[in-house]
Amino acid sequence: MKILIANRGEIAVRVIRACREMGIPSVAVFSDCDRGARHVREADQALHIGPSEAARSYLRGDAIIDAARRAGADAIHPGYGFLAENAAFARACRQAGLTFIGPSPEAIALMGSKTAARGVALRAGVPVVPGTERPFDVRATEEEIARTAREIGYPLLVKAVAGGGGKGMRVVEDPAGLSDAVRTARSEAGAAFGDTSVYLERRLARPRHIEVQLLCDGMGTVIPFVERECSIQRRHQKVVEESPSTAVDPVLRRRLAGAASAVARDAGYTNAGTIEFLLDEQGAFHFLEMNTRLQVEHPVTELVTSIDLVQWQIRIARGEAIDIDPARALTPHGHAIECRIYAEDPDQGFMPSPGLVRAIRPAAGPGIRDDGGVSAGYTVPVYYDSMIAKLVAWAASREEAIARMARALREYQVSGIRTTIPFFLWLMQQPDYREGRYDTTYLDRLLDGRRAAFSKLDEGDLELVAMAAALDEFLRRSAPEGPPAGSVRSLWQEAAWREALRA
Amino acid sequence: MKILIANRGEIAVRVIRACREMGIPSVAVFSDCDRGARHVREADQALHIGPSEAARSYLRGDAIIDAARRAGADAIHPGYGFLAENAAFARACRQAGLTFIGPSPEAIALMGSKTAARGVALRAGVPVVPGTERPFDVRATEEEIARTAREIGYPLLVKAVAGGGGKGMRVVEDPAGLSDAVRTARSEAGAAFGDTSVYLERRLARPRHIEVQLLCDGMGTVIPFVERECSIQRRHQKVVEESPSTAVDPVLRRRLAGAASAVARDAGYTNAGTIEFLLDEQGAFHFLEMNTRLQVEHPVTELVTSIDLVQWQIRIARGEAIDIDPARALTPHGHAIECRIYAEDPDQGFMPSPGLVRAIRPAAGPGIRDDGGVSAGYTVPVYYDSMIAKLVAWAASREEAIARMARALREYQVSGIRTTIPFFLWLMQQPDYREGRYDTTYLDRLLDGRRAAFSKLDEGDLELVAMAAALDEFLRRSAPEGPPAGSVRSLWQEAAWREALRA
Amino acid sequence: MTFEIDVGGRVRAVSIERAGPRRFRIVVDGQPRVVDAVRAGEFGLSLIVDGAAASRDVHLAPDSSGAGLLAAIDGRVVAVSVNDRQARRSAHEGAAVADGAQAVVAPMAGRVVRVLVGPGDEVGARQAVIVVEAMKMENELRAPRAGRVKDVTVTAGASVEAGRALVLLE
Amino acid sequence: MTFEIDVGGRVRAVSIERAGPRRFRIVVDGQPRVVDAVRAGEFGLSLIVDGAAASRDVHLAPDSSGAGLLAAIDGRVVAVSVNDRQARRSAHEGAAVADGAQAVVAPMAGRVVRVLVGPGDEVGARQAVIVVEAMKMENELRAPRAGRVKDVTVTAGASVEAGRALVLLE
Repeated sequence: MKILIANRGEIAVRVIRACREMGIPSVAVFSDCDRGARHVREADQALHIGPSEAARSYLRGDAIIDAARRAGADAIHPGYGFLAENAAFARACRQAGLTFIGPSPEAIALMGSKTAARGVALRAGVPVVPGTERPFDVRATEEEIARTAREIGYPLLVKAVAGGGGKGMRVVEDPAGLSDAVRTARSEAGAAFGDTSVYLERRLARPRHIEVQLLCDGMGTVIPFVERECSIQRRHQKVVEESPSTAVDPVLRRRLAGAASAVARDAGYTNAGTIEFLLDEQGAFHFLEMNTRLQVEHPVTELVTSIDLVQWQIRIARGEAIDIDPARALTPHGHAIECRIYAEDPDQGFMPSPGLVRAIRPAAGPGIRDDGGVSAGYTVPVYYDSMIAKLVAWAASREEAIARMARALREYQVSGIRTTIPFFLWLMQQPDYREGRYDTTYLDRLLDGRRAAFSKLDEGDLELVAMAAALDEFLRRSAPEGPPAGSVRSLWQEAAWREALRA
Repeated sequence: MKILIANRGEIAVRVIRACREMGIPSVAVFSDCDRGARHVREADQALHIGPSEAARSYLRGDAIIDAARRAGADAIHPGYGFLAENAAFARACRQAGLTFIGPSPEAIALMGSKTAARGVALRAGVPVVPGTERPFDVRATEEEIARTAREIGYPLLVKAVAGGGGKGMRVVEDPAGLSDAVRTARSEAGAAFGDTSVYLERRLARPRHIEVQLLCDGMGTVIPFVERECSIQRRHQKVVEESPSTAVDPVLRRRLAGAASAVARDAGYTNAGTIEFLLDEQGAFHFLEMNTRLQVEHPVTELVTSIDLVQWQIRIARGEAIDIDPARALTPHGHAIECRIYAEDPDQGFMPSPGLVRAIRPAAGPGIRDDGGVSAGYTVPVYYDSMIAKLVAWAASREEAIARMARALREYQVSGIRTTIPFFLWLMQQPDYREGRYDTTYLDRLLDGRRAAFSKLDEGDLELVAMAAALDEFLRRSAPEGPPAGSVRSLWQEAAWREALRA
Repeated sequence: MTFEIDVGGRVRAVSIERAGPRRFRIVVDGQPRVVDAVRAGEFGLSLIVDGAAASRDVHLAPDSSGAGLLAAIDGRVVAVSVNDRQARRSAHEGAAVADGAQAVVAPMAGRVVRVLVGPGDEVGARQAVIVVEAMKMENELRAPRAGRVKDVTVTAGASVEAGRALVLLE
Repeated sequence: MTFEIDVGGRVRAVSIERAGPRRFRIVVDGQPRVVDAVRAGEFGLSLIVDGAAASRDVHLAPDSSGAGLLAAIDGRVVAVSVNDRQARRSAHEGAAVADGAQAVVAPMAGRVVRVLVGPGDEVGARQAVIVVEAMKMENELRAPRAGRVKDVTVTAGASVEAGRALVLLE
């Protein structure tokens, strides 16, 4: 087997590591701006597939399949995002004789339609969030939509059938906002997914987002895992995930696992997938959707179950039967928390902060796992998701995991660009977070109207920074003269000069 | 509580991390050459204690106790090495009103004498390696020693009573070599430990070194842990450790645990300690000695039991009762392997390779723990042990842990100095190591007479290195002119120039 | 040598005098300190401040615009500038002064998703005026101060380069 | 441009010609290659070799003597030198050429533990001649070639600096 990874960044590095540990050659693909990216350097082979814009590179299924052919790869791992949930791409892989490391194109297509997926859940006897079961016809009248909305009740959500990641989704508080919301959701969905279909769903007041990881092989074995808690979201984007959830006890865990397995079986699902649920304030859960791929947050599951999900994806894809003790998958061993480190400036409304990473020294030591995607000298581009690393802390208890995460965040050094590290340091100190009292609306409520910087420096810290900045300049000025100028410069002279600068 | 760490390098960083996770302020001490060391930078406070020579800094108990007073610390963690097993230092801490995070001075003194420790083991009903029970009187005649040697049988070992780390130890193959060996062992022991006492011990043919970690609180609770296998030694120095051992089954594990606990109880031992055993070819174990401190290799135990030994050391020292499920401590969860990364050149007989670490990028990702002690810009000094990091891999099985370790070693980048990484990469491929077929003589036998480099590059690799070196020079020559020379140089100009160099 | 250091919204006068191989007498706003300092790595400075022997690491590196400095201490980050070099938070402020008017500029290359204001509109400080998509995210750019919109230079759908003025205020 | 690269005990002639922004035509000992190369970090070079599209990272940095270069590839390390710069494995060889004679020099500061040979002794290549303790370890220094001991400049117990000639051969 030789695997081409149709992705970039940390997830490509993650898959390359799994390949190397399994003795499988790996092939990277890259766009113009990613020539020097870490996944390119760590893979055994690397092929250019197009310009920086994702639509012309990482989203080009034909270019990727062609790269697989040229490299002699016989399997493709899609990672997450990009083409990971694209049924047409999975089908094209199959037609090209390539193993797609994921579910069948049929399962992707079925579960990729939110309304079809809701139908599968209902058939499997799993409760769904109340809403319409079919998408509205494009010719549906405003009156027709409004009537359905009244039946469901306000507040509600207008959601794109093909949606994901909060795109093509609108909250409607009362009837007055309905037709506007339908129109903008349709237009956003059309632009993003090429499909303007929308449906309505009741908006639960303060739900928790709980999801169940599954591994399903080709022989009918379905293994559900201990839940992940992903309610810490900013504008519908997960930023912190953990396992287990403070809101789930063993009885509820078994019920969630049973429901998730039933949906997967009904969908004829294979490989890794995740069933997302909303848990309402009364403790009842509702099927939300299925993600037909590896999730960003898979490491927290790996840490509390000691099962390597990526290696199992590969084994399942090459036809092996799952050989996992179901009790081990469903029994949390300690507690794991993941912080998604983004190249964003939390003190400026989480504005993207691309640019040159001058130095990076991830946290390490006991209980720390760093799944990083960039190295020093790499320029974080503006073209893709801004996540540069996932920092994961494991400890025997949630309280210790939070303490460990805070220690690691403090230790993590990134020079040159802003990151969300100061925000996470702040979050780890919030009483409600520490107590596990939160839902999907928690973070947005907490951030709403907040103006203070997350990087809180007291007077002593500021004085220290002032001294350091002055010393830096002082040492620079008192350093010996610069290295000899000229077109031919020797490494040794330069090195000697740099050392002299070391004060 | 405020803890001063009377140590340096990775173990000081390890203890600082534990302190930070527990909310305890930490104090570092440093010698001249360690001003810029990582442990100094990561601690909350740092005090200079003397010149670079260990005897004038890290071994100066008085200077360290004085530093604790000045910093307002009320406890001292000794790490391993230096003063960790020095009863007089532990006593001086007690007299100064400082909590010594380790056993009592009495327990250190008792178990620090190899012959006294053998006596404790025998009283506890634990078999010891056959040998003399008392040290020889300095006036013992050659005839007297030779008679005892005949009773024990050859080959045998002459060992310093105060010895450790292979110092003051001599192998004697036959009677002819005895008096020479006694003389050199005495002189080496006198120089190293200030004590010329020696005793004799039978030399087991091909033993495995198996050790049992213990935690003992002040209330009489003794918790034995799953064994560590430390037979991969070069000249009596451990270089790779793992847990569990391939030579130990659950029945033997319980017997080892019982024996280790009995010795610790008999010695009135508290805090963390380790009982070392030799396991002979017949499967019988013999008490070897007790290490009255935290071991270098403690992370492998932490990884297979999920128990943080350093945090427990601190809790026990502040009077807490151990609250650990004994079954959890004694049941290995997966497999862990540690490689000690030394600043040594394996291709030149493991010659020390001190110097400037220009860049370091430890391995990371799933199942990898890096306990590092140095950062980029630090000069590894000639004065101390040359270990710069401990790389630890965990996986569900030993085979997967080896594969993961090999992946991580390949990923680990250290620029500027030589390290033992290429040696470990080679070792991970040796059939006997992979099969778990080894004993304490394995590595020395394997290395004996070996001349080939561990960094095995084939013709393709060499050609690649040649191309890279030529390209490096080519790019340097075609780079724009150097930064403006002059006494006042701006960071911005320099940065721009460096970027231009990026090709 | 004396430096003016702008950090945390205040300029501090910092004077430095060498007192030994790695010892410095530093006066910050009249407050004297003795500091033991060494460089640690390419961007790190390790400081041990006399008295309490407090050990702190500060990392100083140019920010992504190359024009500002970012200082990191214990996981937190703050912009800092030395002497006159404008402590502008690079392009991130989304604002640049230009003869009395102020512009909301694109902090990075991206695509204009929505324009929220038109010429003549009154806007409050920090009011969102335009939405630009980059790195898969929609980013609301806000007015740096209250004022009136003078001009909007782009329309929804336009691709913009970093630094382009999008909305002019007066 | 052509370079003489000494690596793995053999000097290779490597000529390079730029073929594009990051493409190079490289001939190694007459064998032509097209290589896509970029710098990656301070010491890294990322190479993608045409044909198989093999991606390899090579890290090149001065060794601890500052006089040699170390190349790291996939966790393995080898000394390499460009053009005439002597591919000496820095002080680690424990040997330096000096007008016909050869000296075993101390690779680092340390203390002489044992002297194993005396003037006039015949020694074989790689025979241990002296033991120096450093970094808590005893290190046997070996003769770089067979020959006769001309002089021993130190006695057991002596402290020596790095680079000091300890045993002279002729």
